[in-house]
Parts: sequence; C-alpha cells; structure tokens
Amino acid sequence: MGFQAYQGEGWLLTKAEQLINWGRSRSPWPFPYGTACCGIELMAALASSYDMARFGAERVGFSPRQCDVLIEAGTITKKMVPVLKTIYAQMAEPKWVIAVGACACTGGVFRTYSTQQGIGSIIPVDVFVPGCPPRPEGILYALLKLLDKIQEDHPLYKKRQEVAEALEAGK
Amino acid sequence: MDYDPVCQIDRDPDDLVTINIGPTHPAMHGTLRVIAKTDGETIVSAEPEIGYLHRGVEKLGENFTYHQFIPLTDRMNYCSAIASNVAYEMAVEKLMGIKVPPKAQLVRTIMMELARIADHQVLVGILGVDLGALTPFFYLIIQREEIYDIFEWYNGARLTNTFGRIGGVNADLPDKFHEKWPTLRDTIRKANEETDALLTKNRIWLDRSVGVNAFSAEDALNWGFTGPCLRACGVKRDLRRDEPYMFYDQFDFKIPVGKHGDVFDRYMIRMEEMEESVKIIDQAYAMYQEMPEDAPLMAKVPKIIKPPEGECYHAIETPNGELGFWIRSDGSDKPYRIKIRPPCYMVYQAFGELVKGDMISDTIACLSSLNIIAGELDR
Amino acid sequence: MPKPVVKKEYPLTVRVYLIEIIKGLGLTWKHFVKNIRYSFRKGPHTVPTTWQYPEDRRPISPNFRGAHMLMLNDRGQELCVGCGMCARTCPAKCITVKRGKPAEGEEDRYAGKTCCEDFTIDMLRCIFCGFCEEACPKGAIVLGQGHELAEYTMEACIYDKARLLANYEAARAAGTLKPKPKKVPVDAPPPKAAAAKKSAAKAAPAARKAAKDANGAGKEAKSPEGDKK
Amino acid sequence: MSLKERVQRCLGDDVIAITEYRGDLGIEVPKGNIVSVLTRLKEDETLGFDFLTDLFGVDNLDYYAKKKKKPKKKAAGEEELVEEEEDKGPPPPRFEVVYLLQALKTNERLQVKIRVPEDDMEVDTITTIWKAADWPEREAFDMFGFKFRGHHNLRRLLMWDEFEDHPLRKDYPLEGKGEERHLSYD
Repeated sequence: MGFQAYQGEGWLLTKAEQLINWGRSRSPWPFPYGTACCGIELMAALASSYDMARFGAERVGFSPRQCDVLIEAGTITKKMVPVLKTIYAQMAEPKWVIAVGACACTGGVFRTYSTQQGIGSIIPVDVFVPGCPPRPEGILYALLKLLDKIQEDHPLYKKRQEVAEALEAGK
Repeated sequence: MDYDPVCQIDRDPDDLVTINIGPTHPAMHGTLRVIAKTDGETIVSAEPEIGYLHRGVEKLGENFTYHQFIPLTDRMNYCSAIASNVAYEMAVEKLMGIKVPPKAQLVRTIMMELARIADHQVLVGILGVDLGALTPFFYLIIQREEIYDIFEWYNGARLTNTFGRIGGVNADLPDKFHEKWPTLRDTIRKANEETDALLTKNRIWLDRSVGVNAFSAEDALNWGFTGPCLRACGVKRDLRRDEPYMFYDQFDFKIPVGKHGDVFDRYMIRMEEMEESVKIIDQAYAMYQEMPEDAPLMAKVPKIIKPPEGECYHAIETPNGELGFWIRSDGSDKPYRIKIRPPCYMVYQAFGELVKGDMISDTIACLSSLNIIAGELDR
Repeated sequence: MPKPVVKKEYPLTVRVYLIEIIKGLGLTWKHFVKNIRYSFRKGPHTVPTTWQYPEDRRPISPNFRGAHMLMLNDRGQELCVGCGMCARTCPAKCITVKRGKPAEGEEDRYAGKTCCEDFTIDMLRCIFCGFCEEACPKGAIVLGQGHELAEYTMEACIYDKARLLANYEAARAAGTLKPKPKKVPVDAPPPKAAAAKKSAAKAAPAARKAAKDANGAGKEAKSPEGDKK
Repeated sequence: MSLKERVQRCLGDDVIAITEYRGDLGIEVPKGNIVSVLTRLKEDETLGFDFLTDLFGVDNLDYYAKKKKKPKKKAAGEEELVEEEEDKGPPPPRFEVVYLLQALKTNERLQVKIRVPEDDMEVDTITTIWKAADWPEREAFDMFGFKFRGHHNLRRLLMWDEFEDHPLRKDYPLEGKGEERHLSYD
C-alpha cells in the first residue's frame, strides 16, 4: 500500500499525530504515588486550592493499569525498588513519569545504605522536579511541562519505526 | 505451608485466604503493607510489614553535626514537621543544659500548636476520604493552606520548615501571623463546625466508625500507645500536662478523653484537640504580646555545638503522641548515637491485634484513624 | 484481654438518615453558591478557593526558600570569595566551590580579594534548608523565590555560576530580592550564681539589655553583611 | 526517698553502676537478670515502672577508645602514661541494650542498660512483660544483630529479609556495601 511505502512524515500522519497528541495532553490521568513528604504537597496540588483537575488530570487513579502519568513523589528505598518496577510495568502504554522532589530524583539528603539514589536508574523519567518538597505550583508547572512534551511527541511515527525494527529483527 | 514466590507469602493449607494489602494500595498511604489472613470477610490475623520508607535517619545522624540533623527531623513527621524539630532541639538543649529564653519558648508553642492543628486537619480529611466522604477534605485543606502561609512567611518553607535552632528560634513571629490570626481562629473553628456537621451525626459515618477496632486501656498501655490513640482508650495522659515543658503548666486547656478507643473516639479526640490548640495559641499569644519587643530569642550557644559526654532522653507531646530523642554524646561535634522514639511505631505494631475479628474494610478505617506517618515509622 | 464491645445506640434523628443528609447537602450547596457568587467578583483572585495557576498566582513569601542565587553588591561586584563554608554546612553535600584568584585586570568584578572560580549546585540533591545562606559570612548565596524548576533532564538541574548570577539579575529585575533578615536578640550568659535558679532568666531585664549589646558576637552569621561598604 | 535510693533498695545487688546526667537516672544491670529486674521494677509498689517507652541497641565500638585518647592531647609526658596503665583492664563489652521505662503514676523515667559482648549476642526477650517490646526487639536484631531468646517472630523489620549485614553497627559504612534487592520473579 502506498500509505506504508511513504517513509517521511506526511500531511495526513502529522495531522493525525497532532490530533492524538491533543487528546493525550488534555487528559493525563495521574497515578499519585506519594511515599513521603512530597506526597503531602502532591495532595495539596490535587486538592481544592490548586486543583490539578483543571489541566485534565481529573481522574486520579489508584490503579496503575488505568493511568498514564506516574507522579512519583517521595523517597524510594531499596526495599521498594521491585514494587516500583512492577508498578511501572503494569502501566499501559503510553506512559510518562514525573519524579517529584529531591529524594525521587537523586536520593536527596539521604545518601544511605537503604535509599535508592534516584529512580532514573530504574525507570525512564520524563520530568525532574527539584525541591524538598516542591511547592504545589512547582508540581503543576512540571505537569504543564510534561503536557508540552506530549504535544511534541510523534506517536504514530515512532510506532511505525518500532514495527519496522521488529520486522527487521524478525528477518 | 507452601511458599508462593509471587506474593512472597506462605500459603496456608487451611481454608483461610491470605490477602496482601499494600505497599501500593489506595488506602495504605504509600508505603505500608499488611498481610492478612481472612475467613470470608473477617480477619483472623494480620501482620504489618514496614521498612518501605526506611531511609537510615539514625545512621545519618551519627555522621551529621548537631545542626545538620535538624532538616532530617523535618522529614520524619512531615505532617507536623515543627513538632519534630522542637522535640529534637529540646533534647539537645537538655543534653547541653541550655535554658531557652521565654519568648522563644512562646514562639515555639504557638508554631507547634499551629502544626498540631494542620496535622489533625490532614488526619480528619484523609480519614474521611478513606471512608468515602471526600468533601470534608476539601473544606479542611483550605484552612490548612492558610496555616501553611504563616509557616511560609515565618521562615520560607511550607512543609519542611527547619524550624528553630538549638538554643532558641531564628526569627520572630512573622507579621503575617499578627495580621492573620484573629480571622484564622474563626475560620479554623468554622471549618471544624462544617466537618462536624458533615460527619459526626451522619449515620453512614457512625456505622463505619463507632465500635470499630475498640481497644481496652490495659491493652493500649501494654502495647505502648501514646497520644490521641491512648487517650481514645480512656487514659488521661498527655505529656503537656504530666511532664510540663515550656509554659504548658500555665495554660488552661482540657485533655479530651474517649471511652472505647474505637475509630470514632480517635476522630472525636482530634476534633476536640484542635479546639484546645486554638485556645492554647490564644493564651500563648497574649503572653507573647506582653513581652518586650527586643526580648531575647536565642540563648547564648557556641557556634560549633559540642555537648559534654553523656546521654539523655527527652520527649514531648507531638500531634501523634510521645516523640522522644535519646542522644549519646562523646564530646565531639557529632552525636555518637541518636535513637528516635516515634509515637506511631508503637501504635502500629499493635495493628494486627487491633483489626483482629473485624472486616477487611475496617482495616482501612483503623489505619487512617491511627495516623501512621511512614517517615516517622521507618525513619 | 478481650476487646470491648460497643453497642451502637443512636438517637432517632441519627437513625433517620434523611435529616443529616439534607443538612450536609445544604452545606455543600452553600459553598457552591458562594463560589459561584465570588467568581463574578473582579480582581486577580476571583474564586475564593482555587488559584487559577499559570495566570493567577498565589503570593509567595518574601523569604521563601527557592532557587539559589549568587548576590552582587551595589557596584555590581560578586560577593562570593569562595571560602566554601556553604559546601561544608550543606547536609545534602550538593554545593561544589572552587576557590580562585581573579585574573589580572578583572579585580573590579569581585568584592573580595579571592573569588570563586567555579560554583555549582546540584538542585536535585538540594533540600532547600537554607543552611548555606546562614553559613555564608559575606551574604553571597541567597535562596530566592524561584520555584518553577522542573526540567526534562538531570543535567539541566545542575546550576553553574552563570545561571546563579542570572537568577540574581532576574530577581532584581522583578524586585523580589529577599529583605535583610532581622537580627535575633541573643540571651546574655546567665550570671554564675543564678545559673542554678530556674526563674533567673525570666526576671532579668538587665540581662536582656546586655543581650542586646552582645548579640553581634553570639549568633551565627545570618545577616548579609559586608556588601555595603 | 529519692528515686535513686528506691531503685537501689528494690534491686539490691543487681545494680552494677548508676549514672545520673541532667536528671536522667540510668542503671546498669547484669545481662542474665534483665527479665527479673524489669519485672521487679514493674511490680514494686514504690516504683511502679509500668510503661515501656522504648528499647534499642547501642554500638560502642570506638566510644571507649576515643575516651582514652583525650588525656593524651591535653598533657604530655610520663604522667598520662601512668594514668593509662591504671585505666587498663578488660575493655567493656561492645554492645549495649537500653530500656527506657516510665512510671505513669509518678511520671518518673528510668534507663536500664545491659552490656552485651560481641561473641555472645543472646539476650532474654521481654515481650513476656510488655508486648510493646515486640518491634523494638526485632529492630534491634535487624540493626545490631542481638538475638532475643524467646521472641516469637525474630525476623528483620526494616531491611528486607535477604539483607545480611547489620547497618547500625559502627563498622558498617553509611552508604552501604552496594546491596540491592531482587525478587525471585524479577
């Protein structure tokens, strides 16, 4: 088919991608994984004063299967690492991760035997938020930044590339 | 017993079903895990598993100087960081024999009681959320933001305040407090009344909380309960009254006591304590205003803190109960050993006993009402 | 010890669900109407509860502990002398300072005789405790109001000297520089004879006056001094 | 009668040493008698220490070594050599277990300590007296390696089960030895 033979980014594909991105960026469903102090500020960001729902994050899911954005707020200890891996694996594509706070990003002040020094080495992170804990505005800003990133994504193009690579590997 | 590698539990050959709740569960507050054996809906035995937020604070404390440890106490009980800060500072002051100026003590009292109100507001809100009443959480958190505003104007952080220094406090009460407190007092009371109207006489709420996880006073003392959970069982014990520190012996306040130690009593005690805290702040503020403008806020403390050799234990009543620090100093600028006695650690170890014989859904109510803060629990 | 059994005995008003439910709905309705009414009000913050974040921001405290900046003095000279006190006090060990001498002909750029050649802060490690600010003898490092710090990569969160100086310029342009912190009055050391008595510090107005004179020496270096020469 | 005298009268010969610092009374008792000592302190009418506040271990690996160094710095010459020889004796056992007790009626506090040598880490459990000692004993086992004889569930509490070291010991590095947790299904 001609559609498959065309290798660049065409008009139709670009428009379709824009539509998909628009839809995705208007409804990020967060999975609030608050383990420590940042979880309290995340709670404030979700509650009435700041209200994350204004950016489409209306449905706060507590099941990773039905969420797009993993908001990791708080320390991840080495005991917790396998759990975090499992949660990330359970999320359906497409999935994004926001690491909120110093502990989640690098381990922060806790350079100790039991603290994982940043979740970046376990799962891919899209947005890092410094702060200990960041203000709710900081978390909202990170979400907006993530939405910008989603809007510049190329979901279909990437998908086709993946399929092509898989076909190549299969041969 | 067959070991199940996926759930990491031993499967029981009996009819009992083993259920793993947590550590990631909507109601397990992030990092708590309970392995429960159930007969139908009824819990036969439950064993909590902790350590998912063990960050090595005590080990870190041995490698930090006395001042550097203050930010770590923030991150223990993050709902009321100021109370933890003051508990630690008072322990070091006792170790060094420093007398804190009275005005600094009043500033500490006011901020600590504000933190107590904020802590209890979070607890009541979350307890409502976990039992299906979302609205009180939204109404309470508006007032909590106002309290956080005062904290922010005080020294620039909302949650992890790093409040005070060893020997006193590093700033006077902010202007924001003077201008806000007269109205804030009324709004806190109004929010409490609204929560009261929404919950206290609601039949659905009562059915889910009255008589759930009732606990006797003897058991509670045997398990080492302190704070609101102990008072809910009917024991009138409050370190603010029994071992008075600062000016608590001069304030007029009631200690609310429950009857059965169930979820409802724990909720009611927190609601009443908020009222009492407002009263304490009023009295402390009146005393504060009588002090001269330039009254000292810091005791004379050397720049590098080196307490003499020795060890001591000091505890104060934080929103959760008795928070104590046992510090051994070897004369150097770093503590030789710091042991933290967190209040919810003792409460949570009785969790299996508390929920035995209740329904699974009651574990959620129980856990929320105990106010388990994982950062303090695991340290 | 068996668990106590609690009998559930409710009064009639509670047993009838309806009264309480109507009361609760009335309360929510009251809040709803109030919110609607307030939303027609003019002003930046129109709705009483929710801040419409990117357009309408909550005021931030002037001494908020946000992103760091390296201060300049009135004549545009860098205050930092590269002594490394901040790096030593930092609990998270996130500051790296390299001390250096100003190059020839560039002495005007620096207020001190030495300067910092390199100054990096790993914002992802930083816990914003403000100890660096308190430790700095020159008042060179200050935590500003910047709180929108999210980045896509970890490398972008490591602030170098140029960025810290740019933070200062931005804060000065926006007029959000931190006011000078007030000096905290320090208590005078109690006289030895009265040290044992508990109430000695309470009733000692003379001691307080002495404290006022002596406060400069006792307290840690908190206020930025030395920038106004 | 002061608390010190009452404690001495109640325990008699079981008190090895008494320390008092900033109003905190601490007594040292023999390791083998800890259960009977705590029972007597709890049931004695004049004392009534009926509430266990906390229980924890302490590692004194270099505490006494540091202490001995001190006079060296201050004075030089033969005098301090003589002093040191006098000090010599068997070094105190490495570990300590501290029990913090509280009397609810009189609001008094007491620290009870036992010394535990490194080669004999067995301590009698006190979960028979207070149930509150359950998790603190598990934590002391986890962090220092004390083996509480008779504890019904002596597993690791804070670290994961496969963890081998005891992190709060002084010879364990702060940043760990690079342990990672892996689950069997990974």
